[in-house]
Amino acid sequence: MISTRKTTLKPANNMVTQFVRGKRTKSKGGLSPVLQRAVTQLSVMSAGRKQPKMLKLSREDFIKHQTIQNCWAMYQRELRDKRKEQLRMQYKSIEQAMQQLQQLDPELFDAANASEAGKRFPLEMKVPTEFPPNQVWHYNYKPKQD
Amino acid sequence: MTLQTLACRGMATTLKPSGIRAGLILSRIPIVTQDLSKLEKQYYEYQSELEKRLMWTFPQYFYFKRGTLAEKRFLAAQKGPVSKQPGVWFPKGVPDIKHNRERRSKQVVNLPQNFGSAGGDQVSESDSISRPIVPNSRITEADRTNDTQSLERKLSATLYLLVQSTEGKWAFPSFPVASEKGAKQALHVTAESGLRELGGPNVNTWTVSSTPAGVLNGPDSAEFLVKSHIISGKFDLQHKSQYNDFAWLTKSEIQQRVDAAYYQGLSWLLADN
Amino acid sequence: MTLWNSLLGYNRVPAGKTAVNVFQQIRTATKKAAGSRTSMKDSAGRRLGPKKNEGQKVTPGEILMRQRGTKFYPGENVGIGKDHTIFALEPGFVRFYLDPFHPKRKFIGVALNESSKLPTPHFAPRVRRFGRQLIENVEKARKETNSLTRKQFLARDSIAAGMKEREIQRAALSLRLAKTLTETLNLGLEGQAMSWATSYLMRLRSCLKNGFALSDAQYNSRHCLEQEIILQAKREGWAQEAVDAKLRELQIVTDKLDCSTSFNNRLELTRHISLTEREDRKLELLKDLAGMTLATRKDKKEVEKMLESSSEYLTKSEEVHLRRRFLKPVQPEGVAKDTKSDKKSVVVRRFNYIRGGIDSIPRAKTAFLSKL
Amino acid sequence: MLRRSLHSSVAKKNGAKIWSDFSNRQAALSIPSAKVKSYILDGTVQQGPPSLKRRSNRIKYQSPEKIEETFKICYEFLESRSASKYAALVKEEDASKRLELAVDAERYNPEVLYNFQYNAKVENDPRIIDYNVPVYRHLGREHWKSYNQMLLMQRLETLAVIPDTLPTLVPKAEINLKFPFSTGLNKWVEPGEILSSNVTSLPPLIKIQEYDDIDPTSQLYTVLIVNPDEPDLEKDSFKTTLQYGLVNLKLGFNDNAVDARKFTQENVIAEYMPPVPEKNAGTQRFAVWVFRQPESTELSLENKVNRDDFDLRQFVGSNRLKAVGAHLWRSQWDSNVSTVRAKYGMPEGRVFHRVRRA
Repeated sequence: MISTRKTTLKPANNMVTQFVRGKRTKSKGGLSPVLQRAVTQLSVMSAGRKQPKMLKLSREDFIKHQTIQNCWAMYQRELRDKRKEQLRMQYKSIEQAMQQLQQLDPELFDAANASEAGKRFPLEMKVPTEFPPNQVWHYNYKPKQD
Repeated sequence: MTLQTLACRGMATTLKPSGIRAGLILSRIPIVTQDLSKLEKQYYEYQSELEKRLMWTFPQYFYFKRGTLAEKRFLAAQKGPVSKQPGVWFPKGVPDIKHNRERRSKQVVNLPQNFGSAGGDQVSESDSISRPIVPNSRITEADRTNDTQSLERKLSATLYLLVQSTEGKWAFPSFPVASEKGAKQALHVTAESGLRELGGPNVNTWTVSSTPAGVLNGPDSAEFLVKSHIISGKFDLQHKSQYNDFAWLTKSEIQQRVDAAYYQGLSWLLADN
Repeated sequence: MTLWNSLLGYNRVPAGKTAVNVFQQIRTATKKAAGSRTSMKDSAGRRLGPKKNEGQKVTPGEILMRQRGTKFYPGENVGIGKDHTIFALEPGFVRFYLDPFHPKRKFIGVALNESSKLPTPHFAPRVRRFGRQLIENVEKARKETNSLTRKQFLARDSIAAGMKEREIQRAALSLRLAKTLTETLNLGLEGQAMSWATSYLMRLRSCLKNGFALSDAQYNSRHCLEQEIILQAKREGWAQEAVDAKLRELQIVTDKLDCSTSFNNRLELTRHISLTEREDRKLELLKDLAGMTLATRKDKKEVEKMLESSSEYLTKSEEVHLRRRFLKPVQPEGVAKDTKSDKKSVVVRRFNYIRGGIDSIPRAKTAFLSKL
Repeated sequence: MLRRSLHSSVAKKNGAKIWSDFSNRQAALSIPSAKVKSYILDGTVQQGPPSLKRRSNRIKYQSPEKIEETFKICYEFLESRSASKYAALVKEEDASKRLELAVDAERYNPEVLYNFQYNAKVENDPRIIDYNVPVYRHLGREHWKSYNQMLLMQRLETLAVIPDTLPTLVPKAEINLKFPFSTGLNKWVEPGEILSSNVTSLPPLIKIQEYDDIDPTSQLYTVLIVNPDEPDLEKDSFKTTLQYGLVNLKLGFNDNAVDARKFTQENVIAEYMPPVPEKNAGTQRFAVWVFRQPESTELSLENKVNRDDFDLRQFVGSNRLKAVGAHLWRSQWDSNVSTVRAKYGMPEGRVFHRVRRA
């Protein structure tokens, strides 16, 4: 920023303006530069100017919004209950199977009941993505002859 | 799983140690995410609209340095808001502009197009960086032909392997467990080896657990179902085995093919989607 | 203190050489020069602890316990100071006790009489003391009754002025009501009936103003007058028939008023206007207003006068709606369209949302109510 | 996340219009104003929401995007669930379950929500909020519990009305108090408010709003107003006096404002004595207790009640009354007390020393 600073020479009162590089002292808008800088910094940090206006719904729209949220909550609750019920049935069936297996064949029961500590999902099992990969299924699998 | 202790041995059914069979529930997990129901799709759209309306103004000063070409191109692509003019009546409300954004509504930010080779010739559209992304379709060829033997069908659902016995009854494959002392193996081992024998060696599966997931009590046999996932490879029915057909089906399709009692016994073991 | 002495002994080089210099001069790394003595200071004892024992008779204000923090919690008839000092609020006997409601706390309380035990059961009524003496001397009693608190004393003039002001307004209002009753409606009420009528209408007016429905307001006013009569009868011991006669009289007066007077929407008394009559006059007004066109100031005055007189049979909200409909500040655009934008016409610049630009619409002066 | 196309229950299959056909539904379950109802249900949004009175504001109003389509789908979803609840209700016998089903069926109905949220709840207009309908009783109870019930219990406990008059209270009915006859003021009294003697010179109007599922035709109520702070100079303590006693009151769910219109002379076991506190006797509390009388038994009038030193607990015990609601105001001496005493023909009040001595 080039600032022009008027320097007046005393004796022959012919003002000589010297062009000296330095801070601008004459303010362009209403504020002085120092104040202007403070205002810009404040406005950069201040949230108020960046936020949208508060959403004010009319009575009818607010009722619509509440109904939508109620419906979603009820839908989610139904899914959760269904899932919980299915898990409970699965656990019951596993327990029944193991009891019956223990009856029929203790050896198989022990084999089935062996601890599987540290068992993890294999890496190849792909997490579902939004769209399928180019090669959807790898048919060309050959078991390793070790 | 806390298992019943041996104490309640007496309580078991009076089944004498007859044929034990190891059933196999072979499943392919979904490759794509679930298809959203109408309610969910609409709800997510509504929520995203609300979120856009309540989102802060796009920090243009953060992404584009003042006076650069990028900023000029970005601003060229934007549609500026209507600002307030003195002496003009705005029937739909006086515009409230801050940081070049109309605060009463959502801010629409357009990205500048053909960012890359604006001037240069279309050297090869296919591999230039800025070619548009075209996702693969979620409906595969197998879906269209409804080829139940292919694993690329119904990518968003879980597929289960069913085999058709000679007299035409569909069921999960099940293999007898050798009962003489020496050659007895664990349930899941018999199931896996039976599967290799039934559908050829090159099938890569992973047994979920050696503990059976459920039991189907037949008149004289008890079939213990072992769950496992097919990870890769192809299941092609060996001609000599006693089954004459196989298919990869979702739970709803299974329900149509299998008889009600059989389905009732294991409906909770199968995943809905 | 013994450990300290041994330490001191250790540091000070014993003045005279004792036979055996037991302590070797061992250089210890930590201890600063002994002269600073930071840990030597101690304050005088604060004499804390209980000041009264169990069962001791105390008078209000006596300190029962000095403590740091609430080692003992304040129980019944006891206060706690800011330094947790517990002091008695009632004369009685000190009790140290546990309250099952606060198992972890110890309490100090004052039981009002010797025999009673603390804590009083949680659901039992509180044991309280009235503690004020009756003033027998009539002169002193009258003086005490008329004594004012400082605030009241300072404000007594403004209070008196306010009461007088309200009194004057009420009198003026009742006079106005009486005047309308006699002149415009000439119902021929006099004496007791007139006073009943005016007080009934005054209370009815204030009830309507406070938002009661008409039927509730009428019942409130009549019920208030009836109660006054009943109470007066009880005071003066009238016979039952006299009371009933009085009440019947009142009933007659109020019924006559109900069917002959009503209030307009400015709460002024007018003759009774039945619902059907209100409907007809409203329709009539609507027809007249529809015919009116607001071109000159005279039209505006005329419409305002018509709406003014409608206050008798219209409710406030109806009147406001009609004003908004027929005295629009700016006429709709179709009405006073002005094609040529000459000097006399007013240009309205409006933003056009479809085109995105600004339309400037020339409007004749007559389109604006304020410019008529 | 497990997701299955939800089993299509019978009602949903034929898209039952449960909430819109009013063949056997109470009128209070729909929105009275047609404009608002069509704006919400049919989505006629061109002129803007009718709840904004001025046309210019309606033009300025911008409703959120995509709210209409989403609302339609959600409305159908909730309606199908309500249809299945109604189907279950037909088969259900047990009373409490029937009530629960009836409430659940209508709880998420947008019209019921609109009616309840935007209309007066205490001075309810039976055509809009009709407390005979179980869902409005349920919403009313929730609304009451959210603030007013807590405020009442706090005032009863901090001002020690609970241990002094009755041991405790499980509030079931909402009690609202108003003194319209003495001054014509139209304001509900907040529990614990200090009222002037002029206001309390005539009996109050007591509104008893029951939220439980009781049979209003057979249930009778008793209302007692007691003052536990009457000075008792012999024992240098306080005694409880009965200011007002009403028995055998029959109330409905909607018309339950108890004032002179609602009862006759037989209901009054104690004439109304206005609060006339004496000078320097301190602030006196007046507790309004409302009781349910046991299985529609009539309380006899002649059981002599000692109004001066009234034992409330003994009276409640002997008549097996069940406290369901309470209210409270406070009075203190003011210059008008003497006129009220004169009006009621009561003797001049005693005067006490200003300083309270040991």
